Amino acid sequence: MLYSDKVMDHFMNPRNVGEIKDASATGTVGNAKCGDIMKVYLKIEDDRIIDAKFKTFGCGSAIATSSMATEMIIGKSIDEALELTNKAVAEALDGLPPIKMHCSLLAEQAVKAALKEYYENLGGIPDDKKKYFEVLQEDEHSV
Amino acid sequence: MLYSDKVMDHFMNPRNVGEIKDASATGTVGNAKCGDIMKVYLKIEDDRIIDAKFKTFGCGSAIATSSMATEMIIGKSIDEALELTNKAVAEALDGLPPIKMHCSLLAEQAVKAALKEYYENLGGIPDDKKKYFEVLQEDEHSV
Amino acid sequence: MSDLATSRIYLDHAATTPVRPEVSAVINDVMNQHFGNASSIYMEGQNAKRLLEEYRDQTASVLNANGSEIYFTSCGTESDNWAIKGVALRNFGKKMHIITSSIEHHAVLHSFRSLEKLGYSVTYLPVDTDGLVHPDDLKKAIREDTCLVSIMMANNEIGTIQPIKELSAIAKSRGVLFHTDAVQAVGAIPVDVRDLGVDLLSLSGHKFYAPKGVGALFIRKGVQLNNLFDGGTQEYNRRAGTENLPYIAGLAKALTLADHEMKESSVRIEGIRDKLIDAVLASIPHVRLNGHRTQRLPGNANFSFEFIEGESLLLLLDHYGFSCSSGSACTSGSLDPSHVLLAIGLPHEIAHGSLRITIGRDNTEKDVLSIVPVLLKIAERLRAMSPLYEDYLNARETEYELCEKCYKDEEDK
Amino acid sequence: MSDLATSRIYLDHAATTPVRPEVSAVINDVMNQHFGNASSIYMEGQNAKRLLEEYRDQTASVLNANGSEIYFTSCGTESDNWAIKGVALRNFGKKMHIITSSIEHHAVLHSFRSLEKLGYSVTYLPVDTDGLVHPDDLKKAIREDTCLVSIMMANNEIGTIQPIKELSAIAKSRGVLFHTDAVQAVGAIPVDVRDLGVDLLSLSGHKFYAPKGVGALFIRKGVQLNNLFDGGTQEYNRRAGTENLPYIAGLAKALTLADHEMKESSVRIEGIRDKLIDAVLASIPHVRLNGHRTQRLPGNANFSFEFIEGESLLLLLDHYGFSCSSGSACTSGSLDPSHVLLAIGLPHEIAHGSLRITIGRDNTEKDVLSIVPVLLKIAERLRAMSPLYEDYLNARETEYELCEKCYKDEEDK
Ligand SMILES: Cc1ncc(COP(=O)(O)O)c(C=O)c1O
Ligand SMILES: Cc1ncc(COP(=O)(O)O)c(C=O)c1O
Repeated sequence: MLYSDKVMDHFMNPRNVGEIKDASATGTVGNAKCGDIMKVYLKIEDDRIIDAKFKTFGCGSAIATSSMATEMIIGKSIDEALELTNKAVAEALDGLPPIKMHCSLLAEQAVKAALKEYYENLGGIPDDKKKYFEVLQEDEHSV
Repeated sequence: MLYSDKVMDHFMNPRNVGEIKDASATGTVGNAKCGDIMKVYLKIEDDRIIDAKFKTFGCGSAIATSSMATEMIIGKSIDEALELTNKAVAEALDGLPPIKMHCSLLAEQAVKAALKEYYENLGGIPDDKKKYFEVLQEDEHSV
Repeated sequence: MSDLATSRIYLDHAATTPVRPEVSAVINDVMNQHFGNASSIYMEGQNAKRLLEEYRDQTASVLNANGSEIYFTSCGTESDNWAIKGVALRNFGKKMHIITSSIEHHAVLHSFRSLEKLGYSVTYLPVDTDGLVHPDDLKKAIREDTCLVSIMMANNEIGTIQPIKELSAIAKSRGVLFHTDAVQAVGAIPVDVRDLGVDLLSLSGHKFYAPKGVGALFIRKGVQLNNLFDGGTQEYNRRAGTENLPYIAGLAKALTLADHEMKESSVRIEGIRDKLIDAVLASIPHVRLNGHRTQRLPGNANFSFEFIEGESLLLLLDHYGFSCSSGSACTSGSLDPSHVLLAIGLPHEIAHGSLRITIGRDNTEKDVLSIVPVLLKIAERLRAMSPLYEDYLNARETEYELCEKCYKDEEDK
Repeated sequence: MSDLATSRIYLDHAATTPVRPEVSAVINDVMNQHFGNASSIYMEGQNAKRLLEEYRDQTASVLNANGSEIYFTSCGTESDNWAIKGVALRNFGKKMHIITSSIEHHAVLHSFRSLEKLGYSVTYLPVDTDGLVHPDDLKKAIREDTCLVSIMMANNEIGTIQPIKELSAIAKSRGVLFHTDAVQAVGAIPVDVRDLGVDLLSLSGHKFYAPKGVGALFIRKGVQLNNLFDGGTQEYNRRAGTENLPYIAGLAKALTLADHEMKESSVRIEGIRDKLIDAVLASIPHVRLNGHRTQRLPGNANFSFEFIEGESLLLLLDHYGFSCSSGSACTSGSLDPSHVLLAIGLPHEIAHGSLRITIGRDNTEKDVLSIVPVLLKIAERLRAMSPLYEDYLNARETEYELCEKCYKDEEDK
């Protein structure tokens, strides 16, 4: 198979698909040209992610990484969620084919983009957190 | 098969192999480099070829054309033998593969070379016969 | 072990076809009984040689060629590379302009690219929204230093059939050689090299129920081109390599069968295809048919599903037992969607959502049409999780940044 | 119908081998059960892909390579053309000197010739009377602008095995890539790419009981070369064309079997070969053995019969049920005898009278040795009709004119 059983499970039965109407923040990354767009919705209370949902236009691994990434951050504090890496997402899925690694980066970027919006709504990213958002500058295709 | 049944017959059971100790004339053409040498022995009495034999170093069609050519001239007058062409030899063998056509030319040349020696022993080729010997100038590989 | 679980429905005959039992039987016979090297002088070799020439004549007769104009190769890709590089390199330093279309198979396009690197100049002819090359464009493109035009007979993605006869006549009138990649056409529609007026024509066995790994190049008598394989004297000194007699036997057999059955088979397949197209367009919203509506291969249907990405579609179809393909880049490891779909003018996000269904001799109407409700279900499911569909429902314009870099990467390849 | 009439004895295993039953069974299975295109995403395609990678790993492990260093091709000729043209064209305009030996197979030699036409300069290394390339000659030949050395591992006519390890080390020390045509070696003697130290290595299935029409090229990780087949992304983007899975399965199977049986099989075959050589040299006058006496392929025996032309010899052997080959030009349609026999110093008339007997796994000692009395009979018969033998008996020097023209023709090819 192209994908691990874990990837196929998350693709066939994606967790957390949908929108959060009263989301605290959303993040959208990717573009139609390259065939992947991910949108993450976060519901945050007391610095804790109490719910996360996603919508994704993309290939099997894009959907699976969205599903896995949202699952990994639900219930986490923001500080914990900031530690999410694309590598951790890929590992949690028992790996991705090399040409699909950019999908896991996209998932990390989508979460970070939502958290960035959250901080910005609060007045800006604290200096000591800025490093976590450098990934948003990275080109997802150079992974 | 590479060769017609006729060629194979003359190759497997060549007619007139051997030498004529008291030959009236012999002709040798070809060269070792190209892998074909034919030597024809003629016994001529009263302007008639009463016997012909050959020795050939060469491929299957070289042997078969030697066999056929000697068979075709035995009993013929010299004037008749001069009319022998490589085409006639090839046709009598039901054809040769294109890359082997030079073998039939070689057979014609061997006969002509012997007849040339015969004329030269008599003092030279008569003018009206010279055209039959032009073939000796032809490169056997350009056929 | 077998791929053909009873419940699976294979609808990707443009990618490859299964080997017909009659063909695999011939291959097995020849493999076990005639192993001689056709260049050898002894009985085993001469028997192989005789069979080889029989297969060559059989192949030629289907195409209305002479036996001496058919050269067996190892695949369609080899035939294309040989024809294109062979003619171009023959004219190296003399005529270094070559012409093709923008919707060719990669075997053709990438051969042109590699020639560009050697200093050739290339014109890529555009196509219209149906995927057709316009003869006037070819007329304008031909220059004094043009040595070759290569335009495919039928497109592998959208099935559009080009007016080859008209195009080759233009090349001919200007003294330029004309090659056509007929890999998708041969076995599916009539192909007559004299009627088409082409100088070179590529075909590949595995598109008409022979195995993968055998093809042929038609080279009209008198046409000069360099060899791609230098070496022994096989194939009249033009294509070295000990001959693969079993597969050549299989190719000749499969081609002959396809030729005999073509009329009946293509009418049947075309009928199913038209019902499929009508059913899909009628029952699923936001779907378009790609390619020319009538001037197309009998078995080809190509759709774009808006708001959906192709690989996800294929994975779900696979799950439900259907084998199809897509023009989405995600399936091929590149990031840009099919150059064919872009060339006919589709925007990227639409091109990414394309689905190719190609019907073959083993498909029944019932089987093929059973995909329609499944497609509807899948389309609904994927749209429900698509941010593009959400935008559409909210009447918002999609406005994500375009990735210039990955497009450029694709161009640079 | 069958070529293998019970009375025939096939002794031309260097030309090609029959397909082993275990191998044709695997091919048949894969052909009928796994027709999917390995590039496709659905089940049939992914199954094919998985098998493809298994076969690649099997092939690699026999050669002590990594799977990612093995690229499947359509034959030995393709592998040779790809390796040589690929490296040379990669260095076009930069390093344009290339080196080979004078006894290579035509797949190598004619590839070099075609590069000469593009402006490359070529050094053809000489060999000694045993057919060995001397390392010192290679050392002297390497220049600043040398990009490739290609020297075959074992010769197809005379069986001589080159000191590849030593030769490749010289190339390596000078930063030059080293290719070896191991088509005759693989399956017959141990071939370990790491131990040999080569960068590229060609092999062909039909020399070890897989079918004709499948081969492989080993490309050491990191080696850069141009593609020969441009097109799709198959074989890690380096060799386009839909994969011929059944034959690839056959190649992997045949290679694995050959590897397992090699020790036992080569001892047996070598034993028969030595008895054959001794018997021929002892019982027939005016015969010489060509090639190195010990550093040679186990199954290879190559003799020159003075005063006799090779094709006639072969035709008569064929008549008596023996299939062998010759280095005579007459069998190949050219006029000059084998370039290999000339390169080891044989005069033309001797080279024309050569006979190659190559023993395989299906031959018994009794069968092989039964050729000796037949050879004696044939030699006597052909000598009796040879004008060269007559000259010899009469103690005359042969003094027919040499045909400069046909030699030149051969050189010009
Ligand atoms: C040494 C050598 N190289 C290359 C080849 C070419 O292999 P193939 O016939 O598979 O193209 C052969 C045999 O034909 C050979 O013996
Ligand atoms: C139009 C076209 N050309 C060329 C090819 C290449 O053929 P092959 O896979 O036999 O190399 C294909 C199919 O793969 C094709 O559809």
